[in-house]
Amino acid sequence: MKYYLEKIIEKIIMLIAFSAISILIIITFFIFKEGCPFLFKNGILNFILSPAWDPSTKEFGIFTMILGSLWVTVGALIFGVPLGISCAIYLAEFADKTIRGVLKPMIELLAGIPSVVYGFIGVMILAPIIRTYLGGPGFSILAAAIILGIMILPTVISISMDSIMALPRTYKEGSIALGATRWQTVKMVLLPAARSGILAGVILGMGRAIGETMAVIMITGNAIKIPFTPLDSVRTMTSNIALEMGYAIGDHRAALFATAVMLFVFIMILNTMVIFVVKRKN
Amino acid sequence: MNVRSKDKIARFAFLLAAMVTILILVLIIFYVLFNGLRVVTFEFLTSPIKEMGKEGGIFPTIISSIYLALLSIIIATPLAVGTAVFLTEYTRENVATKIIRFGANCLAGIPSIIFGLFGFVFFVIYLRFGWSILSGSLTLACMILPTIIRTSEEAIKSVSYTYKEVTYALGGTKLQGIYKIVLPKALPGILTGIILGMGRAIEETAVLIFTAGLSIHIPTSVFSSGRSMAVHFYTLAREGISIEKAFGTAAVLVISILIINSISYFIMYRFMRKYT
Amino acid sequence: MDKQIKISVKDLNISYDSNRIVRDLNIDVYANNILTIIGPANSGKSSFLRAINRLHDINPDAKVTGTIKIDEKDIYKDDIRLYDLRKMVGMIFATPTPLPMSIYDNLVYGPKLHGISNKQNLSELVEESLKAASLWDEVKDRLDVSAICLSGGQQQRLCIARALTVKPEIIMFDEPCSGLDPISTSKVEATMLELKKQYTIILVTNNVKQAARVGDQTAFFLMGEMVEVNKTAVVFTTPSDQRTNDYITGRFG
Amino acid sequence: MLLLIFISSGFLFGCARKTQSIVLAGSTAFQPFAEKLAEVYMEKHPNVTIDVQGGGSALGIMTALQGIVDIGMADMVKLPKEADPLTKTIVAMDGIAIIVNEKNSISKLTSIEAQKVFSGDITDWSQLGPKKGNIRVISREDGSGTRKSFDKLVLGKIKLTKNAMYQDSNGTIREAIKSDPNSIGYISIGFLIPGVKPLVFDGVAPTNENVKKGIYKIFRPVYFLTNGEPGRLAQKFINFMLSDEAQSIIKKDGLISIK
Repeated sequence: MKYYLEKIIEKIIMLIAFSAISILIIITFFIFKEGCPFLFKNGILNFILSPAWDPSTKEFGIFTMILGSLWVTVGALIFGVPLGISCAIYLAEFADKTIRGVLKPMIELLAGIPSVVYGFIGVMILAPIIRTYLGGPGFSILAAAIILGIMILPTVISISMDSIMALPRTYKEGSIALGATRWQTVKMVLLPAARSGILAGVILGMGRAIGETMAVIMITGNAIKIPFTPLDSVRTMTSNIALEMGYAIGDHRAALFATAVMLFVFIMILNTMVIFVVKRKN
Repeated sequence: MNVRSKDKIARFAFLLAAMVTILILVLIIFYVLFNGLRVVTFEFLTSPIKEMGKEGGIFPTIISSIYLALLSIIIATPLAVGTAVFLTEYTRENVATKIIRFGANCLAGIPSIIFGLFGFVFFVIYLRFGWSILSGSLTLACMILPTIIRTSEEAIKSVSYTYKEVTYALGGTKLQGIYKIVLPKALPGILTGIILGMGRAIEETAVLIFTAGLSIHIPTSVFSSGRSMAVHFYTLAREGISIEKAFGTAAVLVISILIINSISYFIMYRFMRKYT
Repeated sequence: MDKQIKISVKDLNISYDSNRIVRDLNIDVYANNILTIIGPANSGKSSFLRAINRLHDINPDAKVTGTIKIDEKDIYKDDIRLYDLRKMVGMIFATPTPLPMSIYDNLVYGPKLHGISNKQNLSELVEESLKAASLWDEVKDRLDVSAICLSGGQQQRLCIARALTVKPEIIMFDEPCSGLDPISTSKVEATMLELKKQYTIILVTNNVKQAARVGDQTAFFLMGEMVEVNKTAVVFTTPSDQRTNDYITGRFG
Repeated sequence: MLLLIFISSGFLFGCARKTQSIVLAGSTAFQPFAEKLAEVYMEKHPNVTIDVQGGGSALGIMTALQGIVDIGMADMVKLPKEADPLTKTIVAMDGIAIIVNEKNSISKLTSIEAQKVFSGDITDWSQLGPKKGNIRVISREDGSGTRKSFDKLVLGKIKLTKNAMYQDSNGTIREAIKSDPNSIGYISIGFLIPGVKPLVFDGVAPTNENVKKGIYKIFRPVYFLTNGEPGRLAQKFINFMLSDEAQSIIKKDGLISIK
């Protein structure tokens, strides 16, 4: 009898996996179904390369927003990833159990704070500081990078920390037995071994930074022009979609979905680049 | 610079990084609680919304948030962990698994507004659920699926192969290997994924406006619309109705998340003691 | 000692996606005897063991042909249930593999897999198998301690005890003492000699002296082929093949 | 699929809508007001439940057209051609005030000056008054009712300046202007709070009374849209919206009643 139950449960797992995967496929199909007709009608190239976006005069070009997304995402990674990974290393290797027990739930708390709260903090505190001390409108790439960097910290920290802590103790003992210092052990043994976990953390964190809408809308100023300095205001692809989706009809709505398709491609490129860079490193 | 001092510098750098993160964390929490707690009274927690949120409390939104968070986790977790087990245990590393994993990564980056619209078109209209807790939870579940799948997969992969081999050598089946030793040992990683997923589900606004709706009443059934705390904060703050009440809602949200996280860690450590 | 055959192997071939690891192996393993298998690294010793409890099935690239009969039943043909086969054939790995649980949980893990849940039976099984593995006196009053804090030798004997809890008929040791100190090694060897009375034992070892001390029969494997098999005394005094002699006297390998 | 099993289980413990009910959806700006009036209406008619959702004017139009909702809400001066087949009822009006940071000494603006500022011809405060510093225009996002009305009534054919910044709700624009002394923008009159200073436009102060008197030009109607003749329940609610009691609540909350 036990083996029939076994077979049934394995079929159920298969069913679960396929239904979950089919949901992912349905969503992807939904995005492409709404966005692609517009792309084919207007041509992908001039949609991507023309900087003019003015729905009222049917001008749909998202070049400025692609740059905006790139700047903001890279900025968020510069702020979030090194800070996140080093904090994860500290918690996994250097902090003792009680500190870790207290800090981990608190850090994950950051993931639960509504992004609108981050947006407000950005508008009320961060933007004025940037405006007074660094000049420019205050609503800028820098503000978005800092806020998004903070928002992806919990994702990067918890996932990297778990992958470091999940390593078998023998890895660490082996290295220490050779007289390596804690830092050498981390650098030469633990980080390379936990690389796939840390990579997953970075990719999910990057996904979160790209996908963030509410906070970004409030603190980037959403100007539709090509950004030259980190202090310029900029509009990312995600904020463009979120900003205008409530009011978009017909072509305007299709253009926004086309932006979502481009975003999907943009994320795919970024993911492959990150995986490629990490694979080439060792 | 000899090895000893390099080690000291590195150790100091990591400590500094952790301190900066903690400082930011404390500042944000302090900012939210400082602005919010002034408004939070027992009456604020228990009375219904009045005057568009200018007066009255946020009790209905607390209930809606609990419904939405729990239901989305209950739907997403089995789907995600099942998929993670399937991808790591029952398929060999082939093109299909790579595409699925890659797709999950990309979907984790899709903005929530798109999930909101997907939920609106698919659950609210196509499946005729209307603006309801059910549409909201199903859409949230779809949104946090990629995160939980990825974290569970990493956790399962990190369980060393010898435990499975021992189980097989003792005559145990593949499935017994999974639920008797692999999943329990991978639980911390899976729980992290669930908490991150729940965190994202609780703080979500754009998705819920299009799917769970904005009703200020306590949801009587899965089919009644409900406004979550985050959505309430969103409307109060952005429509400029009342900043104080908005931050009051945010304070309650932050405290409830801290409680949920700590409880789930407490349960996990008690469960894990049996396994270390 | 009557020479009743427990396992008979007829022209067994094992290959991992096209490179052949074990070639045309024919051997009989006698019940209640210790067959020791010696030979240099990757001469197919461990792969042979894994063929007996069909652990190769997990690895899709592995291909096993030929027949292995246990008590006259062909384990790859007749409808032997895979899990009953593995229950019957216990296996101890080179490095001790305690599960990350308490000693007690390690030992009840096997029986629970097979549906035994009565508290009384389980504690009897635990005590009985620990005594058989001569570990009982050292751990009897700290059964809830985590298995990972035991010493290497104790951990290996715990693994032996754990294999015994599922009542196997055959126990296979895959270089069990490679990581152990001499005292622990002698304890493990003593346990094996004790177990010989009820179980059939196959011991793969690269420690030639251990084979001489413990083995009833000894087989010499080289590059995937069995060079010769005979009584241990014969193999160590008058080996029929020059290569065996070179290996035993340590001139190569 | 497994998903459907979950969904059907949802049916079990979810009871269908008990009483008669109508659903509204649309303009995020007017949603809170509509919700409050729905509460008042439900107190008077306990057996009716009114569900007020947001999602934006375009969603209001689309859902009304497809009959998903009983009443769609849109707050644009000129409704897009897609909305032509819908029957329109104006239930309230909302004035738009041009606002600056309260420390800004400017207190009035002519329509010509406003056009020049918002189109980028005038770029420095010194061209309008004693204060110096470049002007930072903050506008509502494209498509929002407030933006469309402002463009039509103030800018007319002129395009908005290229380096305008955008915020997507009254609350956030107000917050942005409160914190940036050089900024200028516009919000509903109902949302004015001490932190920002409304400007006199062509000599007329932006107050609801002046809009009612017809001397303040920048305002937009709030439409209730129904697909053909509204249902019996929907019509009763619309009549309630046009009643004196509802209009007085609208007036009290900062919008302009149509009575």
